[in-house]
Amino acid sequence: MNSTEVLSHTDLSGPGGGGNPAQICLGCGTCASACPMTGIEGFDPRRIVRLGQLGRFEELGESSLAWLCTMCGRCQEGCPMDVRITDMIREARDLGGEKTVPQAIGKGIEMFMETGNNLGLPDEDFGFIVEDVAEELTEEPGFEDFVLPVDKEDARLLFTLHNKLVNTQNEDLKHWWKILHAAGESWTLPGSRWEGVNWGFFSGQDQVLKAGVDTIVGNMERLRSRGLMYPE
Amino acid sequence: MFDLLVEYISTQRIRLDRDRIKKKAVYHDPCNYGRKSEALFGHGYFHEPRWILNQCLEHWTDMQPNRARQYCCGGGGGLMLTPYEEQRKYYSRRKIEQIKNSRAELVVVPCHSCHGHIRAMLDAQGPASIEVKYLWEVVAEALVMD
Amino acid sequence: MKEAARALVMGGGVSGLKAAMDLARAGCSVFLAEKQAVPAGLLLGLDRQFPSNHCGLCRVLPPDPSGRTWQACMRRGFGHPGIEFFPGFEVQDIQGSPGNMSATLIRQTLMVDSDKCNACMQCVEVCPVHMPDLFSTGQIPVKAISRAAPHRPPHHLAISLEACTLCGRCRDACREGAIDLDAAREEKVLDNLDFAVLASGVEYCLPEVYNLYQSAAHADVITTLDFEALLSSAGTDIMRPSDGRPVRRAAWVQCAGSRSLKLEADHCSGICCMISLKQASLAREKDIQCSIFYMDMRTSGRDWQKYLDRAREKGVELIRCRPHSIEQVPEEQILRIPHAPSPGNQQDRDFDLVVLSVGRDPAWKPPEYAGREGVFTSPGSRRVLDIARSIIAASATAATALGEDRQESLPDQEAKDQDQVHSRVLVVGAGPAGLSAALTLAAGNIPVVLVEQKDHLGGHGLSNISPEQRKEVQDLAARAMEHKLVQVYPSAAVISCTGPAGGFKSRIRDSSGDEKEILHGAAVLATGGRAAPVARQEDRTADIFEYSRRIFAAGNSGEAPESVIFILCHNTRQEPANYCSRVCCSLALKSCLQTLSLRPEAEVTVFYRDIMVQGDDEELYTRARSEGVRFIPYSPDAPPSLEAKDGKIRVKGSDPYLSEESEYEAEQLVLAPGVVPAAGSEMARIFNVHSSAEGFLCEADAKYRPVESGRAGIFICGLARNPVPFKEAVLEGRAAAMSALGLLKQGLDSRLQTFVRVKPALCSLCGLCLEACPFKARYAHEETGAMAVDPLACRGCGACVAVCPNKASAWSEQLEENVHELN
Amino acid sequence: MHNFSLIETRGDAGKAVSMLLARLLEQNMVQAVIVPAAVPPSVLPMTRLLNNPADLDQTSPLAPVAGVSAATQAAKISRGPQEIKIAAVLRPCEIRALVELHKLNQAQLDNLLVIGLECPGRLENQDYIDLQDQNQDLDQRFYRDEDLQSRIAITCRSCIDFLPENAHLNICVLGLDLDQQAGIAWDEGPGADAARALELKPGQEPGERGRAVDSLRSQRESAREEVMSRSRETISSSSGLQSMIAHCLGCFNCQRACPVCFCRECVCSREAFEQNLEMLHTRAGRTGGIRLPAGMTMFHLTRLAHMAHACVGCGQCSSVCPIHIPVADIFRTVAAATQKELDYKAGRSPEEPIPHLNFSTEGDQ
Repeated sequence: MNSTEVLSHTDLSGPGGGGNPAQICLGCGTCASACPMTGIEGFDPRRIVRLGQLGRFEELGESSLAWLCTMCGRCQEGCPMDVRITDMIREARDLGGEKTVPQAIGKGIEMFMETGNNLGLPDEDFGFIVEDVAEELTEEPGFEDFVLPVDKEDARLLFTLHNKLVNTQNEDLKHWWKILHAAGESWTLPGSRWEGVNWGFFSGQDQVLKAGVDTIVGNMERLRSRGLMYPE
Repeated sequence: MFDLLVEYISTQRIRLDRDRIKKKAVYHDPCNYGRKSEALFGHGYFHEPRWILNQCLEHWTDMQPNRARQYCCGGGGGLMLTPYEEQRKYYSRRKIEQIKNSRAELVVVPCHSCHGHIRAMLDAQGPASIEVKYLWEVVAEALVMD
Repeated sequence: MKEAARALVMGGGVSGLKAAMDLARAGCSVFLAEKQAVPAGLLLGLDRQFPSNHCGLCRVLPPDPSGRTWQACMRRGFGHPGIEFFPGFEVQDIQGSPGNMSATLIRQTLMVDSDKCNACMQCVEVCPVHMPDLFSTGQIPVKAISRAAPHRPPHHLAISLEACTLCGRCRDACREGAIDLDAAREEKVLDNLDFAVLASGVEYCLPEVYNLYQSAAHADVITTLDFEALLSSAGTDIMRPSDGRPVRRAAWVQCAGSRSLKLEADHCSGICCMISLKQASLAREKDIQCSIFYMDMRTSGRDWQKYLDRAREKGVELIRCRPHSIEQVPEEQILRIPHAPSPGNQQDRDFDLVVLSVGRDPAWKPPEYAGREGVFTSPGSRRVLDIARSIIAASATAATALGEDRQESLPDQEAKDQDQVHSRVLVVGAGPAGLSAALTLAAGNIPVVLVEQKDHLGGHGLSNISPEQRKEVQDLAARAMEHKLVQVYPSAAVISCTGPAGGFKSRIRDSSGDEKEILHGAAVLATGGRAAPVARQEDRTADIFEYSRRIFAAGNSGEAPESVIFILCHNTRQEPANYCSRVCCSLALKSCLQTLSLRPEAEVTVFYRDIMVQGDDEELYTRARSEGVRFIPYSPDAPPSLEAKDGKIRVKGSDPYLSEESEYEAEQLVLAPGVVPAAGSEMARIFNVHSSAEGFLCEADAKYRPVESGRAGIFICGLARNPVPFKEAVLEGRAAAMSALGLLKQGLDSRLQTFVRVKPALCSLCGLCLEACPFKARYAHEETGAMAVDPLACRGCGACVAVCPNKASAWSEQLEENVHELN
Repeated sequence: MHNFSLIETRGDAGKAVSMLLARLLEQNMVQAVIVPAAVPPSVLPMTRLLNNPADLDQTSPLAPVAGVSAATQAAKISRGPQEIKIAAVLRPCEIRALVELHKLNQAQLDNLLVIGLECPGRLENQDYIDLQDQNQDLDQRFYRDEDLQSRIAITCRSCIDFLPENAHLNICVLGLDLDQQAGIAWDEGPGADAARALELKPGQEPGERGRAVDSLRSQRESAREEVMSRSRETISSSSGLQSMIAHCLGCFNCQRACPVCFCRECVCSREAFEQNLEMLHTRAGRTGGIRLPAGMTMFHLTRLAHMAHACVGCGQCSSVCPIHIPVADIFRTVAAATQKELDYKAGRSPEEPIPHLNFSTEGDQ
């Protein structure tokens, strides 16, 4: 594949804008020095960039290379040529196709598309869990009058949640509630579609990403919240 | 989230007691709030969490390197959800080293993902005795309720 | 023509000094402004320079027989007849047009009256302004008032007005009344200047400004300039700045502040690789473990690749990887560099000290007046150059300025031969270097005999391939043919050259086969170079020179192959041709870009060892990459293998980033075998000068006298001396001409005065002086056997004086006074 | 040397050698000879130039004394293009000095037939004169009388270079009964030509010689080590050196006696060393008076610097010092260290270049 094709194929104009396509890579090794993953199973950002230069995105997506990346952006931060390496990883993950998406993420996305949260938790169960934690909180000194605002309209802040707090680490829900209570904030928790985590970001699937954003915007419109509090 | 906490503290909507947490803490910059936010939106949340920590704690320190050059916890990018567990451990060795080098007993993170991964890696590679807390958890613990 | 042009030289570094001295020797009245209290610029802090690993700034000085300029070290001060030196002054602005220019000089450094000062240092004590120190990296506290340079005596203090707040405490503290702060506002205006030469150099990159490797946070992350100071002040160990512990492991990180689009620094500073190699080599002598992190090791000079090999032999470790960051390991006082020396392999390496190899400040711009008419900017004030190239560039700029100043006035008469000194110069070779030399001499009223082996002028045309460059050479040739002071002998050759400087006698054979004798005072050898031969597998193989000529020949309407593979450093940069030819990489990049511009879908692959482009040519490399040229590095141990099959060329090579062996097919194969000197060894024999094993003519001093051969009066330039691109060959030609011109003018003025005299009554004829003289200036008289000194060759180095057991060789009396005056 | 021949001495080895020299003149192998000879009323043999074979019976080629080093005169007469070839009988240290002078253009070895003398040591001049009063046949007796041999000059007692090098012909005395026989050794070249003229037949070298040489060497080596370690201690501090030369009278004898001091006029006796009253006055005030002549330390240091690579260890300087300063010991000690460092040995070979001459503009590449 020649260079022009690579260019047209890889439209890498990400949300940040700027940056350069892969072929300007100097091969200098800054990225490989930066990346803690370099060295395992032949992982090396230079390898990723080279495959990107050659337009071998599918091959990249199918290999473990693309999924070993944590997208931390350290490589890109250091790159003297401003090559958008993590954007390339997203691209590759998408082109690698659904079959390459790791099971947990794939499953989570599937659940999210179905139920509005990555756990596939029904709204009644969610309500039960948060109310239970809220009740516990009122037993602590200073929070006796705490009331959990669910689906409260016209609140200043809409709070979305990381699914792990709802799933296993319920205790950790309390920290923010305490602060908000102490500050006397006007806020609310959506009773449904409360997921604040967007795994489309990982998989490189833009349609999933968009669905996640739509959910939140929908909630904000429904409850006429002025601000948004987001776990990620 | 940082902005909200800064707002609460600076306008004294909440009051904090710096003497409650005695452990020496170390702060971890999540990629998303720091480096990537800086690259995408032109502002990395480096200063704010440090300011917040100063209001909550007497003793805390930075990892080396930190801010834009910090190391990822190793769970980012969805990697935590993949079966590449050994690889994640390899990756996280840097973070664990940083934590150990800081001689802290408590790691403060403002990210669910990092929290989970650092906890898991400390449990797997030690020292498991080091605590991991959310930034807002630290704020909540320091809250003075009248 | 005016008797003496009035010229202003801006900058008293090695470039400015050279330009000023050249102009003075050519008869100009020169004004030299230097903002520091002492000349030498950057060299003030560089005690040892590659490739000799010592300083030799004094060798820049011309042999002025009056003895008035004789001095041990220019870093202590400077005086020269014909040059008015303004230490402490910087040019603020230049107005007017050539011939009637005026320059405003403002004080930047205020000198303390050294006659009054008794070095009590009270002033330094009370000064409240602390300064960074070029010489000791903070080991010695430095204030706004301090010693002018470490090489100067302690009562030579100076005040940096950049830092000084004029608070007056030093003046009040001085009991001798040696400080006159009112002079701080002193301005000088120089009128009626004919032209000005800008040679103030460039600013170096400060890593703190660009937050490179968080250097501000680590006391032990320093720059190469800082390291130079550490090295100079080091005893058996080099101490680290943070805690004074001896350094056992040190790293150099190349390209700090350059070769980065993020920093808007798409340039290469050209000399940092060599500086780091030098520093690491010297540090090895102190038993320090040395590692250099690099991308391309740009050892792109005639002797530099060998210098690299020597550094490797000394145990300097080269790691091809640009580090991302330098990590401090708390409490252990260690700097850790994670790096990936080869794809898929990451390592940590711990160091006590990390040196950032810095070059030109990305934001640096020359002063606004640099572009004015009548202001000639030395290339050394546009980009970073090594010492030899700075000197060549400065001489060449002086020559250009002088030439243009005189353009209007036609030579009124041929200079007459006086006192057995022939003012004629023989120039051998009519390529870009030879033509430039001939025209520069002719512009200086010196008659030239130009001998060319070919039947036409213009040279081998190795690297002047673009249409503009070809035109430039044609113009030079036409001007040489027309100039009435240039006598051209095409299809001719020099057979022999005998006699001393000023009185050479050469035989040449002209186009008709007749031999004739030519008397001349000096000679410039510019016999050029040609492509090293390659073994052609078939006609789909071309050398880089052939290919670039072809692809540029038809301009924008030419044809390009659909796929082309370049293999750079083909059988070169390794024994027996162990040098970088400097022209091939940029030629290859230009050819890649031209290929793509003629045929955008062409597939272009380049196998390379190190891409050797310097200065802004880095942009060529960046452009070539961004336009899709694929660059694959290879090691000389495993060069790509070639095969021709079915009308296509097949190259087998491995892409290290993919760790896979691949076959690459192309319609065209281009090899870069480097250049070889065309007639070096033969010239060396005829003119009795030294040549290298590869046949390049050798200079008297590779750093400071780059265009002078070891034999007085014989000058060398261009590809005959070392591999240079077209533009530099032109500069070298001009510089060689300038040196010849200076020698003849000086020789004509004062032939019989010398630095050293021999006292016959004391001389035992032991002959130690003959062997001791590094300049071949000592000889035994043919008849009497008495020891004698050749005044044109003597540089006053004093080796003969030192070696003579009973001082029969002695300084001339005037000089002796100067020796005692030192310090 | 490869060839060895024994000659009969009949109780007077000196005479036997003289006869050989006379034969060289007769055969016109050389046109002149320089050899020590004591001409009455003097009893001290001095270097003498002879060209009549009949005069040779007055010479003392084996006399265990050297009035002054013969090298200086041998060098002088060998200079310049000339027709006359001269045979010179020289001690090993004198040959070494000659070789150094040759390198400095002060001698021309080609004009000489160098006849080297194996040297068990020389007596001091005054001792020789005194001893001759008591021993009529001192020159002959010396070689068999260990008591006499133990009285050799102090420098010779620790000399290990007692075998001649670079001579064309050697006169061998060690390990031989000189009352019966002396030895002559030679190599190819001028030496062999001379041996042919002298009708010498190569024969077996007595094994006893090797043993005698080895035993003398080991004895000398331990003496030398002792001298050097003493000297090293003296010169390890400037006060040590100062105290050693504290008694120097400033007679310059050491410099005059030195065979490798070749300058026409010593730098020490010239303007650079002159000091005017003003200068002395200032210094006297600073140091509590100043010894006159001033600059004797500088004189010795200058000599030391020059000798560091040139000293051939002949000991003449010590011999002529009126107050017995062991100058030669110091020179030899410093020279041994310097020459070892430079991988150089003064007088070892005419081809070996003098160090410190390789100035290069190339730096230390």
